Amino acid sequence: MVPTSAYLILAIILFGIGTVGVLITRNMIVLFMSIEIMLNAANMVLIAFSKALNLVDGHVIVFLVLTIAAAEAAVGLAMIVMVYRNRETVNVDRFSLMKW
Amino acid sequence: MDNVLLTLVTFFPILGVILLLFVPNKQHDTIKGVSLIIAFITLLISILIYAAFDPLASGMQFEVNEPWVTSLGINYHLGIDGISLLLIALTTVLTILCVLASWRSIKHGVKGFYISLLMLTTGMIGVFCSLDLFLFYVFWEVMLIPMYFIIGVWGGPRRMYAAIKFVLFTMFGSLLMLVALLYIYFQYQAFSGEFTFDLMKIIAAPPLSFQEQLWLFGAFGLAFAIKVPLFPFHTWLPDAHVQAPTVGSVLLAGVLLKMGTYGFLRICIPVFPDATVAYLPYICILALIAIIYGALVSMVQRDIKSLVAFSSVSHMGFVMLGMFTLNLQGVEGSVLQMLNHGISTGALFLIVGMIYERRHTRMIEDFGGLAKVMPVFATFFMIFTLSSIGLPLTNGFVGEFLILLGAYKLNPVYAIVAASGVILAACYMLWMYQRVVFGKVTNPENQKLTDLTGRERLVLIPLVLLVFWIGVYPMPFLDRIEPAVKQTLTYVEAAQVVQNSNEFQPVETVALEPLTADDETEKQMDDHR
Amino acid sequence: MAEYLFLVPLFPLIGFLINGLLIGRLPKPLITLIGCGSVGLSLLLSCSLFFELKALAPEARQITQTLFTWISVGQSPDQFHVSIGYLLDPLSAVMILVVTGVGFLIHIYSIGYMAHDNGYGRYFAYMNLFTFAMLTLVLADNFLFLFVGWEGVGLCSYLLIGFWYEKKSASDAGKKAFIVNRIGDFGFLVGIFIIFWSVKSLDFMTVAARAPEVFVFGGSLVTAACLMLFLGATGKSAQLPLYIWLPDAMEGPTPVSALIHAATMVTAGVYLLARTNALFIMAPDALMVVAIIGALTALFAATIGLAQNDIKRVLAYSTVSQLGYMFLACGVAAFTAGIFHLMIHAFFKALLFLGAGSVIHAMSNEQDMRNMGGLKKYLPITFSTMFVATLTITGIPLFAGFFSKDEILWKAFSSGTNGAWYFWLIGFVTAGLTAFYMFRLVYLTFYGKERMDSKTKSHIHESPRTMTVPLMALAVLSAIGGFIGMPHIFGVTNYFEEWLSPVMSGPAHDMAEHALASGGHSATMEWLLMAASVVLVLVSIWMAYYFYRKNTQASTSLAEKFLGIKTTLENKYYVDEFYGAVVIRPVIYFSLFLWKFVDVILIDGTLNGLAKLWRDVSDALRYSQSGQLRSYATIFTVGVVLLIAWIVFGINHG
Amino acid sequence: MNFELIIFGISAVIAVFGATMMIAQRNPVASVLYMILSLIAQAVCYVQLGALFLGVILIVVYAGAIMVLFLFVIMLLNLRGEEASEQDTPAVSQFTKYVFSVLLTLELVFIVKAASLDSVATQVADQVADGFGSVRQVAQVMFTNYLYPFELTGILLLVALVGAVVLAKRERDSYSSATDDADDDRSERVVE
Repeated sequence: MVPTSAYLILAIILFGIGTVGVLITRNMIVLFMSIEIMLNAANMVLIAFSKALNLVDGHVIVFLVLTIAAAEAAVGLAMIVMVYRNRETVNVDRFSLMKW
Repeated sequence: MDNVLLTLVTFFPILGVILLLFVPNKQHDTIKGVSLIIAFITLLISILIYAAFDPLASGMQFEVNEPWVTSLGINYHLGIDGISLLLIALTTVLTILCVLASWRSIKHGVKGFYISLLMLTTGMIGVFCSLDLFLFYVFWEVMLIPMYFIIGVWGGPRRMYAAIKFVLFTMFGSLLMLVALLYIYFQYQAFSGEFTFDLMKIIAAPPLSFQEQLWLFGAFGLAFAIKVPLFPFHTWLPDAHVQAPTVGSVLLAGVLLKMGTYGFLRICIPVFPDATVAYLPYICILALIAIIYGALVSMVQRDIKSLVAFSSVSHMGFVMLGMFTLNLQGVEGSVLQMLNHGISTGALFLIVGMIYERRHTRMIEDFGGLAKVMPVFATFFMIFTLSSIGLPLTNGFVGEFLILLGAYKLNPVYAIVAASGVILAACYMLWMYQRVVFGKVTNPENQKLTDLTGRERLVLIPLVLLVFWIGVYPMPFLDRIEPAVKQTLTYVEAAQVVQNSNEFQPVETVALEPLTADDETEKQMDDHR
Repeated sequence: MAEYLFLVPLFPLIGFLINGLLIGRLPKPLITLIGCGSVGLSLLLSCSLFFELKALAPEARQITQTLFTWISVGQSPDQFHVSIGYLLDPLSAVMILVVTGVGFLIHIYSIGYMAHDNGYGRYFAYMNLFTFAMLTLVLADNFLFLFVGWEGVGLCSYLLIGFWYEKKSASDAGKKAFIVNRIGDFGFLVGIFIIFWSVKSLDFMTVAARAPEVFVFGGSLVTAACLMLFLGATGKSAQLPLYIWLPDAMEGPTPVSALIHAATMVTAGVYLLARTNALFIMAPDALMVVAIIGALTALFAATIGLAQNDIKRVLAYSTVSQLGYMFLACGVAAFTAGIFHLMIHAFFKALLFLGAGSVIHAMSNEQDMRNMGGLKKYLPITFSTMFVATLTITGIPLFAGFFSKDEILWKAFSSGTNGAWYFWLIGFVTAGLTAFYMFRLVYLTFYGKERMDSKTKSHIHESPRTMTVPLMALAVLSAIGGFIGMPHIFGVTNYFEEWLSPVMSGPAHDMAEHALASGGHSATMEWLLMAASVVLVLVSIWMAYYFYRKNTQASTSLAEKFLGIKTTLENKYYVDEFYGAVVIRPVIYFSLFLWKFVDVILIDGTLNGLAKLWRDVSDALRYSQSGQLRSYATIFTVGVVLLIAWIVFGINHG
Repeated sequence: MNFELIIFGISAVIAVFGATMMIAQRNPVASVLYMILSLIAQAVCYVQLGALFLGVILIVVYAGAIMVLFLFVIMLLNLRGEEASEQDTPAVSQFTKYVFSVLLTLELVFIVKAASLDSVATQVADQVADGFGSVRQVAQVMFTNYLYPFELTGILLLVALVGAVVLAKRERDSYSSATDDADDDRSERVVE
């Protein structure tokens, strides 16, 4: 029997990796994927608690999150395409126009 | 009917604003016409109020008290006494004259200008007739915005600096005022269990503790002192005046400055009687400094407008001094002087504006010999100059004399120092007048100046009439002021008595010093030999 | 008739309003009619009022008329109540006669003198305004209303001195006059405050009646009040140290100098003292100050008068000196003598000025006596009338000035005050100096070589009838006017003293008489002193004759010998320069300091500095907004870590 | 050691490994592939937790659709690996990033440990019903209790679709004006 906390810790570790990814990567797409990882980590927590509490509502929420992630990916990638078209780069460090 | 009048006079200009919104930008004449009509009707309403006002009654008249935001205890409470009555009348008179005076001088953004002007009028009248502190605060802030635009958009070359300085100074004070306001609000609630901003109820409540009063008076007083402006908070004034368009200066000097002194009289003195007595010597000394300082500095100004602006500092010092004499003569003189200052300084700014329109300069050195080319102008200028230096039979004299008379009772030294300001006033005004109007026409550009037009004369003549009316027969005004002032002074008299009998608290004894010293010297003088 | 009292000042006011409002639209004759006619009507009314007053019993000689309440504040006992009201008593009756009488003559004179001036209408408007203000001053029944007239005449003086406003010196002089007068007015105001808060009234009658109850005899309060009033008087009447404006005031048209700066306005200070005699009599210390200032001014101005070359300036300093006499009289409590001299002085000094005006008129506006001479034969009427005036002012017996001046000298000598003898001596010396400089003027102007250039010479002509008739009228007055106030030792009634006695008595006077021992000198002494002064005057005249007629070389050599004194006198003791260096310039520099340093640097600098500080701080903080997404994210993470730490650990253990 | 635990162990290790490799790769294509690996491992965990439906969805939608979309975009833009980092982030700042990420992780772990969920959760977990997490059960809840959010999500998807189309559509005008905006940044690049 795998304890719930194990799943939680797995989720936390994934979340941590996602955080590191967001902080260190310059590539916008990889950055985006790191965010997806964090999102999935959160999903894992929801599912773990769903099981622990014997409630299926968590599943529903995860489902909704997945839907939103899909929408986000669609819009986000569209924006990346657009940005790339204008600037010919997806390096986030290049996008510092909104400063001082 | 009676209780509609105040609301009407306050918000009628707003109606004009709404009307103006529907007038196309380009139709300047329509815009000016609408503004003129609105200003005229507002004036008529205020005359109606003046006529219906009962000069003998001491309380508030035309009171309206309707709940506004019930959950916060905010009421729509309007009402006027003699002091507000005169200031409202002054406001409406100056407003219509301003509309006339700006007929030609505003060339761009005409619509915005008149909208600002009318909004400003509402704000000013609102301040003078609101009896709910929250409402007072709202109007106080409402008038700030149009003034900001008037200075900032239609002003001189350094208008942004001046406008921002004006707003920041005033905001700084008024935020402190807001804090103090809330403190009173909650204190009153703690005392009576009722949330209210109603000034009358707050005055009627037992006064706050002495320490609280000191702080709150400080906060309110600072807001008002900046507005007055009292030395050393006056530096926004010259900038604002010099940069503002003529109309801005007229309303600024004529009405906005009065809001500070009015605030002292309406709020500070009745609500914080003990603090008033305690702060009295300090405020008097600041007022004296303002009188002398303003006069000296105006003497060396090169710009006519900034000269008049600094003279305002001096004159408002008189008003403050008179108010804090806390005797009938001084306070009545002070209220009358508010009116006088509005008339004569307003008129001087109009005069400067008229000459500026012709020559596009305000430097004293650019003029000279105007009496030759513009005799009518010179005559009007002379009348207002004399009124400003307080020549008998002009309005300035009555006010100044009463103030000095009151000040002498408080402390002879105050009166003597202040009276020397009268000498200086003659120096700087006449010197300026001489350099502008007398002498030979040295500058060829001055040679072809045209004298005042009919419209300009129309603007100045009502003010001339007021100058002499108040100077020769001020009783109609004094009669209306007297009950209100008496009422205000009753709040402080109790405090003075208490402080006289109770000399334990150190701060109070400090406050008391000049009073007792005064009494003693007088006694000594009589006892001598 | 009494109910028409208010019309006396009102006529000139109406004249002013018509002439002033319709400036440049009226034909000249109409202006003349309105300008002179209004004053003439006032004169007629004044005369009839005078006779009406005379018909009353001496104690009842008071006509009051209150028009309306001017200012009223508060209620008893602190009520401040002042009305627009007139009071005609023997004193003001004398004054209105002088003002309207001399004023009317000068108005007439002005018709000729100002005939060719562009500002003819303006001139008459101002003159009428002045007459109005002066009549208000003398007829007012309370201090504040008197102050109205007081400031009003100051304003007119300002306007009329600066009448030729295109001349810088003229407008400068006007401004100077107004400002110096303001210094005096400041004192007057403070005096009013003291009186009001002591007596609780500003009414002359009430103040005079209540003064003994309210004030302690010789007390500091009443002394302060009197000194303050006297400060006002020194300003208006050009006494030390505020006399400096009067000589400059000669920039105005000459009739103005005659009316305002000789006959009427400058004597307002004396009138004020006489009007408030009830107060002054209670303040011996103040009276002493008045006497000292008066005596010193008389001597001081006379010495300056010795060395002036401008004909009008000589007369101006002479006026200052004569006013000093009047104050000396008031200072030794001889108010009647002061007023008597005031009246006589009004006649002869107006005459002198008008004569000087006639000379200047003839000389094409030349005022320097060094360029005149020998005018006697060209201007016979002017010469003879001016000569009468000169005889009067020097105090040749039986001329009016003799009586009035010797009255003052005798009163000064016989008064019980300390140093009475010194006062007499100063007055005596001054009389000698007066005779000298007046005859110097006459000799330089009318006798000797004709020093003017030929062009001017060809224009010399006697003045028109409108100018000479007033001269003759005034000459008659100054010759015989003195007979109404002859000293008692001549064995006749002193009508003038008798007339004024109701004003110069009252409870305060009783109190003062009680307190002060009278001098009590013999009639022999009076004769002796009179003779002494006559001798001195004759000697002085002879000296003037010697230096400026017989042996003109002597005067130049004498002048060379005492060059330092001469230049000092010519430069009027450098008083103007002194004031400039000690008062005016420091004030200007101090003001500049206040403006440029305190205002701009200290206050605004601090505030702008604060604003700049905030801007700099914000500027520095701005750079934290690098626009770098990842650094924002890092900061965000750090924040989250810290926040969680605070929530988890802080709350559990804190 | 039971079987479940072993499977969990393996899938957890793969999930963490995949995620780590994903952020460590320079080549985005490789990143995507590692990400898919990680997702499949996570799907195993889902199934273990009784969320069979979601596990399948995760693989089909996430790994199958979204990741392919990523891949597609990368290919479309022809992205090579990261450009040689011309301006290296300072070591300190880099270090801070790691430290705080680790700190965050540790904090969260601490919370989980401190909450001592296991004793409570295991008891409940034993009682999980048979059909738990099945399509039927999830659908039942979703279309009753969560109908409204579900519909909203549908609209959101639609909006996202439209938005993506609008954004990605090549427009002549906006293209040129957008390049103008970016001018200064590009010049910077030229210099470099």
